[in-house]
Amino acid sequence: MPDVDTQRMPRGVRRSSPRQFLLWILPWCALLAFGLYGAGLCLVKGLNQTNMDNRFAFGLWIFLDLTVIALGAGAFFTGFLLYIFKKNELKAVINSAVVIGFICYSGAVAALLVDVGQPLRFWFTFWHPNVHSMLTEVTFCISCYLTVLFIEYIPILLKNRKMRQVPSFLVFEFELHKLMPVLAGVGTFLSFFHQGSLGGLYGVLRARPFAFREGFAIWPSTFFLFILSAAAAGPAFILLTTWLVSKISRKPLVRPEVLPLLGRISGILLLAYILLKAIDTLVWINSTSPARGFAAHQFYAWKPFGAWILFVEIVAFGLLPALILLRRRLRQSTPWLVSAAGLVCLGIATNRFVLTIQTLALPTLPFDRFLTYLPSWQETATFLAVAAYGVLVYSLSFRYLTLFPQEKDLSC
Amino acid sequence: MFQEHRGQILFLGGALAALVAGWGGFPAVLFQREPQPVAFSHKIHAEKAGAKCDDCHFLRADGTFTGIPTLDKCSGCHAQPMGTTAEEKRFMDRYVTRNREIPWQVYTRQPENVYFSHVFHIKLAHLDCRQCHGRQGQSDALGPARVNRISAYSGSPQFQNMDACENCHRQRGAANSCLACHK
Amino acid sequence: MNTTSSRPGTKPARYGMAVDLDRCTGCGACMIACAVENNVAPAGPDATPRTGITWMRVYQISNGAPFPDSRAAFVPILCQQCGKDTPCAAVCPQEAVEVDPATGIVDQMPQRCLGCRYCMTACPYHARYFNWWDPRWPPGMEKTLNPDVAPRMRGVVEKCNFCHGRLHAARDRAAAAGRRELLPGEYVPACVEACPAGAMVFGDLDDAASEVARLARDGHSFRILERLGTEPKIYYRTARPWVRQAATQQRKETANA
Amino acid sequence: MLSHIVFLGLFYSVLAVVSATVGLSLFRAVQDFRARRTEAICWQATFPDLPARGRVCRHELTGEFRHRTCDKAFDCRECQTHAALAARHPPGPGEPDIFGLNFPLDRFYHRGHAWAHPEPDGTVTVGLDALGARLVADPEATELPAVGAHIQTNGAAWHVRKRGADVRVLSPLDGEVVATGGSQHGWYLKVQPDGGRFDARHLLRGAEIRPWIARETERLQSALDPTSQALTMADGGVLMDDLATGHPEADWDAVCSEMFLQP
Amino acid sequence: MGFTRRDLLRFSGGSAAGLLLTPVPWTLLHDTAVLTENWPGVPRPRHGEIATRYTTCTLCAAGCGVRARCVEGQPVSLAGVAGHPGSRGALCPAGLAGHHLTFCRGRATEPLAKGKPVGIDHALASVSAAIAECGSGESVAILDARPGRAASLVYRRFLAGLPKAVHCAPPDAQPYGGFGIDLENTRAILSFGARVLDGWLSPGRVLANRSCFQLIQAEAAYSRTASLADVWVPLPPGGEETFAAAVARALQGDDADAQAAHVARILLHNQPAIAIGGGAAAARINQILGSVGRPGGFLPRRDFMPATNIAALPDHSIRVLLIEEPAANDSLPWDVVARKLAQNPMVVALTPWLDGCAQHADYVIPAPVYLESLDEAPTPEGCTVAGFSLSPALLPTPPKLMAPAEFILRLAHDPSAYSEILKQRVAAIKKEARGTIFTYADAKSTRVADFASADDLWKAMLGGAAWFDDPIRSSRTESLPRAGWSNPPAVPSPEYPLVLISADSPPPHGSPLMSKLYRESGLRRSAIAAAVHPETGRAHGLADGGRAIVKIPGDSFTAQVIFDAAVMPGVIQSAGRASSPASIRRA
Repeated sequence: MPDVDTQRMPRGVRRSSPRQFLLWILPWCALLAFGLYGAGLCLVKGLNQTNMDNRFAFGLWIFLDLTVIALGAGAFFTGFLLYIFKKNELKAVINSAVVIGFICYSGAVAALLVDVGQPLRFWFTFWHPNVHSMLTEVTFCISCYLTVLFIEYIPILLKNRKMRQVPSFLVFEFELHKLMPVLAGVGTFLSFFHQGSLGGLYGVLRARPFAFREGFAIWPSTFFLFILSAAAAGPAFILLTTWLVSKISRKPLVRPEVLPLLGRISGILLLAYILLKAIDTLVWINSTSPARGFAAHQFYAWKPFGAWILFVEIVAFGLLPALILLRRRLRQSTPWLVSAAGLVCLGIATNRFVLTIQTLALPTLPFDRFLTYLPSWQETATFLAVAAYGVLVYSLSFRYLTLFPQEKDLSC
Repeated sequence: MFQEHRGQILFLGGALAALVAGWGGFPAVLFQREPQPVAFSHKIHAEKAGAKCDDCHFLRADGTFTGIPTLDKCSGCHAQPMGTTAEEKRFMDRYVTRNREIPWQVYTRQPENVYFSHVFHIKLAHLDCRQCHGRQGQSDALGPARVNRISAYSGSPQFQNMDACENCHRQRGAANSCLACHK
Repeated sequence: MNTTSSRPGTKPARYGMAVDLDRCTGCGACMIACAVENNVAPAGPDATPRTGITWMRVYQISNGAPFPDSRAAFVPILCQQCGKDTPCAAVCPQEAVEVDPATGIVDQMPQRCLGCRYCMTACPYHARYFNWWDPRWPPGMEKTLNPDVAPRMRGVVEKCNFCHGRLHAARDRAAAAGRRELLPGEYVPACVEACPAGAMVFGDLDDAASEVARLARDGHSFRILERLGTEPKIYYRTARPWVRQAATQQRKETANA
Repeated sequence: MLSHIVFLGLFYSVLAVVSATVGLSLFRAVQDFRARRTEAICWQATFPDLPARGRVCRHELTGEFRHRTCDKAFDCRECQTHAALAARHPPGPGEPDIFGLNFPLDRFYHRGHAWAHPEPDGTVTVGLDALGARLVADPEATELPAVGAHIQTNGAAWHVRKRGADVRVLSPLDGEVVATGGSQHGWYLKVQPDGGRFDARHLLRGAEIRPWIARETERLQSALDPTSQALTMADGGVLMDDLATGHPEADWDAVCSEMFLQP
Repeated sequence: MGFTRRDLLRFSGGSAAGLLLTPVPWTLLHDTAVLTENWPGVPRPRHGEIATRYTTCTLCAAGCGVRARCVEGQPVSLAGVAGHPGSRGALCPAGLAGHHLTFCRGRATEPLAKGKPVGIDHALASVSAAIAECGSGESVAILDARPGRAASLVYRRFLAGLPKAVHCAPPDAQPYGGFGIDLENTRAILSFGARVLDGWLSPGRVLANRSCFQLIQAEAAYSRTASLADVWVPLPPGGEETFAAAVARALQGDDADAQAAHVARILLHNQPAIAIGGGAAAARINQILGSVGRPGGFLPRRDFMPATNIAALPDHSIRVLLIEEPAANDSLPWDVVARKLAQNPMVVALTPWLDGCAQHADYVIPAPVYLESLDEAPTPEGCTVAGFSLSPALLPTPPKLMAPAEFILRLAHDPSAYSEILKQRVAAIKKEARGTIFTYADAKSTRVADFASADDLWKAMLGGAAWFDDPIRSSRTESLPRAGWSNPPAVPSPEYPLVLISADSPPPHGSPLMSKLYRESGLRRSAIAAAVHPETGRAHGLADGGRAIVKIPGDSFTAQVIFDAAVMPGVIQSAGRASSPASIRRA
């Protein structure tokens, strides 16, 4: 039995014993099962199982989708740098990036299918699209990009030790890999748009002055901010995961210069993002919001969602990590690097949270009140299911596929 | 010969099987054929009784449409058996004498969410019954109704097809917004 | 004379409503009439004020003064039928929402709706409602459903459409009389008909002669969240300054902890 | 309307590109099959996955470079660098005995431990060199190509099973198998090279052999026992005849994959 | 050679590819999506002949005209009758959903004896037995929710045949005795806690005249009416009498506190003015204002049928009590009734509901609700002329149900049916030949005299019509009845430092829709809500939205606390609770 197991693992690298591995995945499987049960309830009994309501029409799941997709942006951006800009150092993490991207996007799509009231009508969006809706853009791009990610995942799959014994697989992989730049290009294009339109999702809500932003052509400023922030968060998240995996598996996975490089990329983008974000916020406070009859300070008048959130988002989770990542010396020390990356991811999460949750909590009708919302256990379970699914897929991929090509050389 | 092309042959075989099943078997399975409870002949009623469409299928004063007439409309003439056919007899003592409504199968029942105004099409658009209902008015026998087993709609592509409505409305410049025809 | 057909050559209508807040006593007749007319199901046992469906919803507002100077007013909120870049119509991913050029009514198509609820986040009036449950009526009560309005299924969004079933019925009656056009007053939503105080007036805003158009021009009339620039078609009217204030000015106090 | 066209146009062109990409790679793959490029491509796809230490250029072995990784997948026939260097100072004669292993000098050696010996009749005899032979001494199974089969340089020549290790031996030349032997004969295949003449430019010879074997034994050691640096050679540096029985603890599959260039 | 796994893969691959070229996948996608249109469990409305029918609402004493839209005979929506002289074309929320009443939970569906189902005959037998056993000094009483109807005549006739019997009414019935209110000409109303803008008289009539009169609401509770009145005089609980006296003094020019003086000024400057709801003192004010018997005040009308106020009966005097509880929105103050019952009394509830007086009854005779049986609407409350209209049934009467009047007729062994009694009433109207008939369908008024026969009149009324008497010029000088609604002052004590007072509450019996909409819109605070002034709340350690236990003498209940700065300090406002001293603490 262990033989069957080892014969499917890549040669020249050491992996935990089957028993250990089983002990590792079992709790995650349990979590997944529990989550699927919760999601099942929502599908069978309807969305009354959630704590969403007519006022909080979007809840935990949308927050999850936006965050997860931002973190998954590493796949497209690394691919973009590797295949288009020929940054070959990134070969070391591209496989891992692709797998992470695939996990994030498939997870998000799964969550969305539970989130909609009539999943059986999912194809209506493709058949009767309202091309003016940001959500249409999101739906189209994400479904396309998920396909792309799947195709990018195939070569990694085919390089599995058992698979590669079939010559035809190897040949197909070889030919497909030669065309990877094309896919990377397409992926970049798609990601560019749906990351943006995810931002647009709220930016276009002209009737929600807290979220509404002026913009360029049909795209509000959040469109561009989301692209930038996602591009910044993606590498940071890859950095984080790579570090985490090598901690858990207790072995070096990439050469020491790779993570700082990721950090640097993230840092540069993050700085740019934060600057633009700050400008955008100022414009919003001084022009956009007052023009619609709302003084911006009113939005922060409701405890506990005070202005401190804005500060934390921009300074603590933005400026600070950006500066850390841009200092060569700090970058070189793993603790600084990793914690900075962590902050970046937190920053993205905060930004998405503010946009999705706070927007809905704030009153727009003058005689209305601030609302609170706490996800039900079914919602949370579904949320956790996505996480568990991610961990499982990644663990299996890490065990049986070559996610970090350099690991082999470093292991000796 | 077979051995060397085994792969292709199997593949094509599979495809062929699927095509046959998909085009041949599937529709037969999907649609349930509901026979009509009574052997009704529009022809006889039109020729022998000289009935016109709107003798039985007429508009009410408020513009609503009666659709298929109720039993009392039938028993209006069929108080006594007309003719001696077995079918007539069956019809009489199964429905008329027991005063039970006839469970007609409707070919063209509109979905609950559709607002189809006969009066608009008749009085304002001046459409003739035949333009939609074809030669049903002259038919000698009523065929069975086809009911989609999944969607539970009495499927008659001509009637259950929004595009057909939309196209005609577009050509004639009639209202084409959702709630113009939905409720 | 207004028309509800989009035939080229005939003038389309722009239906709107004027609500006199000084007459409204908050009795809720409009809500009941609306729910009865539009086949809204009674709430299930575990429905909350925020999960139930009330196309027409009466809010109580107060002048904020403590005892004994408190005064109250009531604001019926229904879909405001926004006429310019209608927020909900713009965001729906699959054209389940549209603005009918012939009537100016914002159509919501439950049969097309995916239930993504994006339109609900877009609506500033919270006038859109989601079917969190399968619609359920007490045994036998489904006999009282209005045949002119299709009950909605679970998992879709719905909202006020100015009793479109009544518009259909009115059109049928007109057509039966050989008319393509509706006479003023031939079509009136249930809430307007039911209001015992006569606080609501309905009609074609483009018809300068109509009562509703006159009230819309009235100096005491205003629209809620007018500055969002969505051109709502529901006008509110009050001579009491504090009521207008409370209905239009964003609250200052941070009354929650 | 225009926006519809633009939007859907973009969407469908993206779909088109994606499916075209997949389709094209499928099509090419089929083409490769037709053109019998499979083996070459397999090697092409395999080589980058070899550990760096398994990919060193032969001229690094001989010390002409300090560090050089082969970028031609061990096919020196296409390598200008090699051509230039080989022209400047061709490898001198070496001696056949290396650490007590016999590497006859009339043979050419492939990096995958197969040797090729051109016979006077124009055919080429192919076998496993002393190190390779010790790795898979008395194998559980040997799977030789049928007489008349065609083998390609760096493609799989034959397969040997030994203690869970499924070894495919890389072919040192292109040609058609005319006879098959086995471990007991001391050779495995007799091959009629393509085009009648045997091109050995990509194979090691003479003085190149010693540094290569030296490096190979290091790799062997680390593969046999990654942890200790103890000399694993029996009696004063001479490898025992059957390494497998000598190292019952070693993961033989890993050892063979390392030595026979299998990722 | 056999069929290998690879072969299977090939085959299924082929069929998958082939399937894509068939309608199967696309049809499945489409039809499953269509299936969601008629999702299982979503009912189909009935289609068919749509007809308009007319009736009169009997849910309360207002007697509003009703137009019903019926599909295949089943009413699907109700609306007012335009031009109806009593209701001015309006219906209240309860009336709008009246056709749902028949589907409400908590209905009495069969005769019950001590909660056990029994046959109607058995019920009749035991009730007559109990009546026969009535000892001296013990009386039989029928509590008539709305005296002055044909049913009331039936009751009186039955009681007349008994040795000691009394026809009584709830405390707050007939507040204006034989008078109506000439609202159309009133310029000011001083209301002592009457729900003037919240269901008083017939809403349509009140609201139609709202802009013509000044409304002064004098009550402790911050009620719907108080919040909308022109002037709210927040009286201390039970302070009506004192304040009324003060206003009376001010009206006569004597000195009074500023507030009373202010109110008096309004009343004097807006003549004719009236005072309502305040018991004796209010009557006094009316006397001073001279509002009795003059336009814009209280005008006498014919048809007054006085009934004893049950509160005025001697305690422990009733042996057999038959309570008629109509499908009313105002429930009966049971504590008042209980005081009047003798030793081992028999209480018979003639009611459609199990949760009203039926809880206290030995026998429950299930009555049909509104629209389930032919009934009558007497003179609308506060109407200045006598009135009468029929309420034809639009729904079939469920089996085992019996109208209260029918039951009493059976008790009296009177063979005539209730409908006969109604017919006699109509015949009487025709005979006296006074007044006009307003027919709902065409909104036309016709003199009674112009009807050919009593039968025509009967038919007309069955088709939906209302009779209104001609106004009378009477020189009746008796003042308003002294009885009527009035709060006993509730004195706070150390044990009960606060005062519990009633707030507007949703009607106990109504369409499920109504309760839903009221709850979700928050228009009516639910019965478990207790509103207090924030200071009062904090003083008693309460938190907004928290739960609290309210103690009143001999009772206590838990409620959800609502901080409302509009509520009078020291007061707990809770729906449907009688005024009483109370204490509150955090649960």
